[in-house]
Amino acid sequence: MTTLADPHKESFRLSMLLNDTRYRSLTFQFIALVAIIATMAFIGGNLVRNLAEAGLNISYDFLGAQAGYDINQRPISYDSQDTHGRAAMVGLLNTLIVAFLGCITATIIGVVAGVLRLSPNWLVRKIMAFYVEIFRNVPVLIWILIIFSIMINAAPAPNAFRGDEPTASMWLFDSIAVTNRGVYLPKPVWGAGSLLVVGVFIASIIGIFLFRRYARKQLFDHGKLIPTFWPSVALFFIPVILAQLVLGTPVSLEYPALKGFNFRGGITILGSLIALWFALSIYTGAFIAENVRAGILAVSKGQTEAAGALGLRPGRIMNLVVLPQALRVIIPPLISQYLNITKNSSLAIAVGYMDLTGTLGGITLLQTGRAIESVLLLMLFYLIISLSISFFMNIYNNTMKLQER
Amino acid sequence: MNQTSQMTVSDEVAIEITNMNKWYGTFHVLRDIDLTVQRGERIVICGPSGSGKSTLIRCINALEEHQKGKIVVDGTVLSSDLKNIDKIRSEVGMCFQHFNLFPHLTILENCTLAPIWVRKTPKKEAEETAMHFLEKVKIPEQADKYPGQLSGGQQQRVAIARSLCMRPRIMLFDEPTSALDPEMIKEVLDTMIELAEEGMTMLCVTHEMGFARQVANRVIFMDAGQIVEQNEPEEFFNNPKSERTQLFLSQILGH
Amino acid sequence: MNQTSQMTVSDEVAIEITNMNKWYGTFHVLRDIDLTVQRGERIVICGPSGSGKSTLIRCINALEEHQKGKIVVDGTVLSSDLKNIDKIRSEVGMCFQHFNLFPHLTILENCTLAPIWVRKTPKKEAEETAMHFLEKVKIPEQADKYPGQLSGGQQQRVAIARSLCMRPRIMLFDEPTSALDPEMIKEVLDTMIELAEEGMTMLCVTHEMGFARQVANRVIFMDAGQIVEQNEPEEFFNNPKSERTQLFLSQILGH
Amino acid sequence: MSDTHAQTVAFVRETEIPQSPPPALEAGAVKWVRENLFSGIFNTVLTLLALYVVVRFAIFVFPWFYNGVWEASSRKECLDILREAGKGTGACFAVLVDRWDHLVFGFKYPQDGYWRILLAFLLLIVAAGPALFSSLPRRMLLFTAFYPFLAFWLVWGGSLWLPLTILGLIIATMLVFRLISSQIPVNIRQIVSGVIGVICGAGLAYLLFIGAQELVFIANSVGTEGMIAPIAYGVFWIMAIFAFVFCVPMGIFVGYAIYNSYEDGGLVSIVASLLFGYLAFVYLLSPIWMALNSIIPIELQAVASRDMGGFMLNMLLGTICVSLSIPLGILLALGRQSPMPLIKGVCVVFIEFIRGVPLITLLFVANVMLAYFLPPESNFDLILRVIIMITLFSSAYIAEVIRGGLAALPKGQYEAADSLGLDYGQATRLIILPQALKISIPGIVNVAVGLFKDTTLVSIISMFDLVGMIRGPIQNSTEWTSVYWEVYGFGAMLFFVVCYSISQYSQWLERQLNTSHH
Amino acid sequence: ATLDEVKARGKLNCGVTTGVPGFAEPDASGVWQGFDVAVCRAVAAAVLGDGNAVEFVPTTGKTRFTALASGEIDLLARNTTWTFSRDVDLKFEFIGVNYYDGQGFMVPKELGVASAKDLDGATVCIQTGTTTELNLADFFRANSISYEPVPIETGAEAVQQYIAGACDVYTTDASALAAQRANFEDPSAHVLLPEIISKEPLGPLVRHGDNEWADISRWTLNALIAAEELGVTSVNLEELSAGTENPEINRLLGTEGELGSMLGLDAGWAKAALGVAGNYGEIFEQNIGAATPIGLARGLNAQWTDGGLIYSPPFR
Ligand SMILES: Nc1ncnc2c1ncn2[C@@H]1O[C@H](COP(=O)(O)OP(=O)(O)OP(=O)(O)O)[C@@H](O)[C@H]1O
Ligand SMILES: Nc1ncnc2c1ncn2[C@@H]1O[C@H](COP(=O)(O)OP(=O)(O)OP(=O)(O)O)[C@@H](O)[C@H]1O
Ligand SMILES: NC(=O)CC[C@H](N)C(=O)O
Ligand SMILES: [Mg+2]
Ligand SMILES: [Mg+2]
Repeated sequence: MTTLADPHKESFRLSMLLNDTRYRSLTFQFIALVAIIATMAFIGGNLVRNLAEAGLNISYDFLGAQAGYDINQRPISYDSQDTHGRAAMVGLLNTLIVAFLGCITATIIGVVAGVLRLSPNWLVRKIMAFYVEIFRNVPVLIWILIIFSIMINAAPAPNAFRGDEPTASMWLFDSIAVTNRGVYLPKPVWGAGSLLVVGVFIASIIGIFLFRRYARKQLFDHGKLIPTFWPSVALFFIPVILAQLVLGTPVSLEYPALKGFNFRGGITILGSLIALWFALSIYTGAFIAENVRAGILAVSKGQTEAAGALGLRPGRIMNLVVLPQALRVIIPPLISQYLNITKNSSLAIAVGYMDLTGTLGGITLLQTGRAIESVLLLMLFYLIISLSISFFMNIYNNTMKLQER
Repeated sequence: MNQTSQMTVSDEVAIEITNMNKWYGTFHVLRDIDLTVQRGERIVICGPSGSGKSTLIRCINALEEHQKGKIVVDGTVLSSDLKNIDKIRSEVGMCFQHFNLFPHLTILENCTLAPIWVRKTPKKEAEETAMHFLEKVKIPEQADKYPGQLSGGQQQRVAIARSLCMRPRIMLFDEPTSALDPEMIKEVLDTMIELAEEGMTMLCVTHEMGFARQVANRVIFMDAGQIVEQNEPEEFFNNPKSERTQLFLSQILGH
Repeated sequence: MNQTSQMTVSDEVAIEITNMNKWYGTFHVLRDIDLTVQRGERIVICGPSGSGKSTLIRCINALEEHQKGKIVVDGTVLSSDLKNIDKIRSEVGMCFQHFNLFPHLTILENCTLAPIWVRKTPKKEAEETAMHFLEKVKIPEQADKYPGQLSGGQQQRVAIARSLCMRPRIMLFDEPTSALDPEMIKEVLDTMIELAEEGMTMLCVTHEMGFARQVANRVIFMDAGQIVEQNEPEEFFNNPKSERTQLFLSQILGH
Repeated sequence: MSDTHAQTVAFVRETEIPQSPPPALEAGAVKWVRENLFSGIFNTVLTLLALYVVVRFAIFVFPWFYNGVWEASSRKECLDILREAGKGTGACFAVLVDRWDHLVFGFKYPQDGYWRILLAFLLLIVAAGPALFSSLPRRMLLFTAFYPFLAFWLVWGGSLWLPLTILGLIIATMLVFRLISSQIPVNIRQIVSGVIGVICGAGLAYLLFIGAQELVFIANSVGTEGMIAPIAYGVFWIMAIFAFVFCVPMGIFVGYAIYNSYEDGGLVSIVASLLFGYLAFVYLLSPIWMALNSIIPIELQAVASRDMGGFMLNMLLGTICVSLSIPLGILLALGRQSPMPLIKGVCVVFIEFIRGVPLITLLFVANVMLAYFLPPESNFDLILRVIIMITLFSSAYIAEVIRGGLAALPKGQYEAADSLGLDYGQATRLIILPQALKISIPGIVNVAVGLFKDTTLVSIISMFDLVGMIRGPIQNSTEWTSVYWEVYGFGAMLFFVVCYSISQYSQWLERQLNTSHH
Repeated sequence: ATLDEVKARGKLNCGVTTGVPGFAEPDASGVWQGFDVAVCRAVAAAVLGDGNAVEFVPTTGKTRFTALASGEIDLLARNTTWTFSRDVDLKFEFIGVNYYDGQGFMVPKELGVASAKDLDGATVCIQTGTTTELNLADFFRANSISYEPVPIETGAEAVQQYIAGACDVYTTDASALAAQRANFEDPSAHVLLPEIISKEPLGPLVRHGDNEWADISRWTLNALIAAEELGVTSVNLEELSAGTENPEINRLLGTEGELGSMLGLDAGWAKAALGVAGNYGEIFEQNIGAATPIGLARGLNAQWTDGGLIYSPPFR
């Protein structure tokens, strides 16, 4: 055969930039690059010009300036003399707190509601369907506002606990006060020897784990099935209580008490946190319930039947066969619901919970007038949170993938 | 072959179904079923689609509730008493059309799950048994793979091994080969024949007439929820009595 | 039959492939392919699975890029120039194993789409042409249905008609019958034979040896990315030269 | 009978056993109650618990609801009426009656124009019909295309001629496209292409030149002090040099490309029609509609965007943003699928960025930042800026849905289109998108519902949508201060009705897709 | 320039609160009423000749400055305190003071609090992003007592929480406290504490950089004030604008001199502004004065001639 010229050695023509597959995509990308640069020039130019006209500049120096305002929930020490930067950190932590709490309770609510939606009990099924539809189809902002209004108007003010004939009383032997400003819980006070009690407690937690492993080993090695639930419960409480008694109650509780205007002492959970937390959980819980339901339904009936035919009891079927499979289906959408909780927590602003949007994107922005800087920083923070959550989600998904041919 | 198998049939009764009826809602699926299976007997059930074959099989295993009549398996009366159901289920193994292996567990774990949690067999022992049966179905080397990594025929053989690990005295098969490609059908049938030769009591819903001829003691033909005809395979195939049976056989063998 | 067909082969070259090589990543799929197809010639390509038959066909149509060597279709060099690619594609029709009809368009729309948008034929004219070819493949009455409503054989015939509507000078077929049920295979083969009789240049990947015998001018056997043997059908089937060909034929005809 | 089997194996049934009804326990209400409510201890407990909750809830809510006062002019009056009637609790629904208009239409929309909104809403259902129900005649799509113009006129008012003229100019632009792409002979097209190529090439070169200057200006004003500034300074300078160096070559190249496309007419007709459209909108739009309007005035009272409020504002934002974000989402999805790394990268970054931040921060951007990004003299009102941001927001989510639809298409469809000689644009438009979009509709509808709910967030940047109206003027007013449940409940109900119906529709659609996939 | 934009638009965009009774609040038919609103209307009348040619843009503490800075509004009249940083750092231009105020505290009477110093441990409702928020922190810090802030977006919500008892104290400008208390079901159950902890000169403001526009706004406000001093009221406006003996009145009302054209407006600009709702005193009495439910006394906001601080530079 005669060797023909390699077709790729044609001389370059301008039309090849358009019509030749090898250059075409480069050309398009080049044009896209130029378009991007042009857009940036346009936006940037406007920005610079507008700022100059308004006599403003872009600077993050304000983060080091004194904030001057107080924040009512401070996971780290903070007062009005601290900087705006520290105020933003407080806000960030508050965001993480409400998001974290929200994720936990939303999961619990969602799983319970999702499982109950599949219950053989007609009434329960309908109630759960009602819950899910009502909450899914009304904006979360309205729920936050409604629940906050309920908090404020239905719960008694601290005032109501006062006087000779108070109209409200504390719960659980005067240890918990539920008011429209928040919930006040007893706080542990670490007296002398409390380290020991804590030690005992940690030891008993470890004990529970060891006990459960032992029980499983017994089953696997000797075929003996040891009940674990009640022993675990006992292990959780008894050693600590014993230690308390023996050591003369080194860990005492500080009860909240009405002093002056408010309950003092104990742990305070702000009303705004509760409202936001509760609203986010119950709203997102409705979505999670649907995911859970879909996940369980995704495990085919044949799996349950096969397990049943092998003689497994319903509880075991759930634990050993259905749940492990359903989880693979449930977890990816669950993580996006966690992302949604985190993002929706920015609605804290509607109830005055001082999260990131309330501090950095709210008061700091207003007091310093650094709108562009604050909003950009705000978005950056949320982006980092979201991206890290999705990063872990991807890792999880990859490890959990079912083995296929 | 037929002869040898027949010899293993003992006089003990393995399953006794008397006047059993079942409804789905108002739909009468099973009507006045009477059936006695001796220990060691191998029964093939056939019949047109929707005739209630699967339902019958599943009733024996308490996967479905029956509403009238009596089912006695290995001396245990099947009632809604959970204890009895458990007892029966651990006596009776079942193979499904779609295998229903647990995709999140390895083959070995699939096989040891029930022995460990139901029979409370120590894990080690359970694994040994499992390997024994996996060898029997000729796939011990797949023990650590996941079901998704096996072919259909291999999966069905694992499903059989999984049932056998519970050391059942009776095996139920519901169209175990109908979801398989032709070359895989043979693998599975071979396994079943081997099982049959060892004297296992078997009830098998299948349309594999070759299999029926080779191993069955009795072929049962069902239609519209009733047992229409039953007979020894030779008689059944060569000399069907009922018109419906004739029609059915002409269709099925005409292929 | 073979005689008449051979007469239509002209001296013009329809496709000329010289020293063509293709890699998928580092995997060398096609090696030093040399092939010249005269206008009017009908070539059947066969070979074991994975030997690169589909890839060869798809290279001719520029669905895959080749990395070395030269392909000339109807005088147009297949380079990375889009103009040439467009030209070649409008000369060359292609039928896929899975038909790949557009499910959201009616049969008629499937057939008129390319003429209208690529050839800029007025709609009316395009529809007339389409009906003409639909009649040719004997399903004019299905024109207003959707592909999902047709049987596999009908779908494949529509796919052929769809290609023909672009009035290609060369047709490529990639296992057009292998996804079909036996009774439908005949429908499609008949259509292809008819096409062959009209003198269309055809390259066809198929294992239908009856078809090859009846219409092919030349049978090409590929293995491991190379053309191992090519010959006239009679010669090829009765007197294969290479050992690999013999082995392959024994398997395929043994069926 | 049973033991006969063992001995005489053969058995033939001669008679048909009749169908009989199931035993009484197995049918009717008794069975239902037993199976569904009391099928075990656990279930019985659950049932009783659920009943308790339901009853408690009813006892709590029912009197409140039943005693509701519908006519009063303030909360005080409401309470007085309740007290006089001796009823303990009772809702004060009078607020809904009193502020009905505000809740639904906002407090600035002219009262005699409410019919316009209602009409626009009814027509919306008609217009959305063919997109949502594939069984409706395709010809209705014509109305769908016309609807935006009609709705714009109905809602914003002004002269009917304005939207009509816009529509006319759009059609004219499309005609120009048609004309150049296929109707005129090639040699004339060659001349046209040349002229347009020169114009566009020169224009582009000039724009890039200005852009380069702009970038130098930005770089200089960023300065080199601080930590990040020097980097930004360098980047802007590099971009400026890039733009400067390539302004002429790019101009020449684009001009050439336009000229070069005269044969098939693709590029030149797009550019020419865009050019025509631009010029027509700048120079012809207002003279034409004003002239038409002075001849036959058809006018409705004009209403400014600012004056939209209440639930209507939520509906407006929802529909406008979703419809605008679908085309954008399609482009993003296609871009994300693109084999070109730069284009893919831009789309990925955009989508992931938008999906990573809360909508509220984007609304802050609309509120406090967007004005800085636009030319000083441009005057976008808040609604427009909010629409832009919400559209960007939802387009990212819609892009992900559509990407799923694209991924679900078999590769064979792309190949078949290729082998027929369709180019990328044709294949995408005619083959890929129609199928991908159809699969994506349920997903898009879900995004739309979510977005519609999220439109309430605009209340946080002090717009008076339904929630803003409640939190602002109504609860602020002397008469209705501290009225909560009635208004929030009403708001929740409005949203529930709309969202629930839409999501039921989408579930129906999903079932349809699952069963009838051809 | 802003003036041209406003004229071209035919409407003045004026930022007001989302609702403080007496200062700015839409009534049941959606028409904005109030003391701050009157300033907007006066400026609109001066520029466009029509006191109704105003687009009221409700703003929260949070959105007000960005709305002004971004050009969404031309004038912000929203009981905003004139402070150094707002004037200098945020680049705004306060055009005067229309109400001299100070931050006060409101508590329910039943708490029996007599002084702000007794508020140790109290929960305080406070509007975010205001000067009062910063003053509050300073005040409690200076007196070394503790408190718990409840930050709230709008006045209305603050009031709701205060009434429900979610906070013990509500603090903001004393004028707003009085205004909002007037709305309560039982105003007498709440007291204002004697301490006024800050100076809050409230005034309208415009953007930096457009001095012409600032002048127009500033002198419109001054015209309202000067009119009261000179005895020009809505009753005698027509009569006086026919010409008077007093040259300053004549200059104000445009029958003498060129003040209008110096501003780039008609000669009758001030007359138009006064024609909307009368002079400063009339506006005060109509909206927040002793005869209204809000019932504020003139106090510091009396004319300088009556011992107050309200003082307009001469029209000359
Ligand atoms: N869960 C159910 N509810 C209602 N009807 C059912 C249910 N399961 C099965 N049926 C009906 O009962 C009848 C018998 O079903 P069954 O599955 O036992 O038939 P089969 O003989 O196994 O048929 P096939 O050969 O198709 O598997 C059928 O008509 C079927 O439609
Ligand atoms: N996109 C691809 N990437 C990598 N390898 C590929 C790709 N497509 C095909 N191959 C490999 O190239 C080889 C040739 O494939 P090709 O489809 O051409 O074979 P074939 O002869 O058509 O086989 P069959 O009869 O199964 O269709 C095969 O080994 C296949 O695995
Ligand atoms: N209450 C307010 O909204 C205004 C508070 C205060 N006068 C300020 O300007 O910040
Ligand atoms: Mg069956
Ligand atoms: Mg192939």
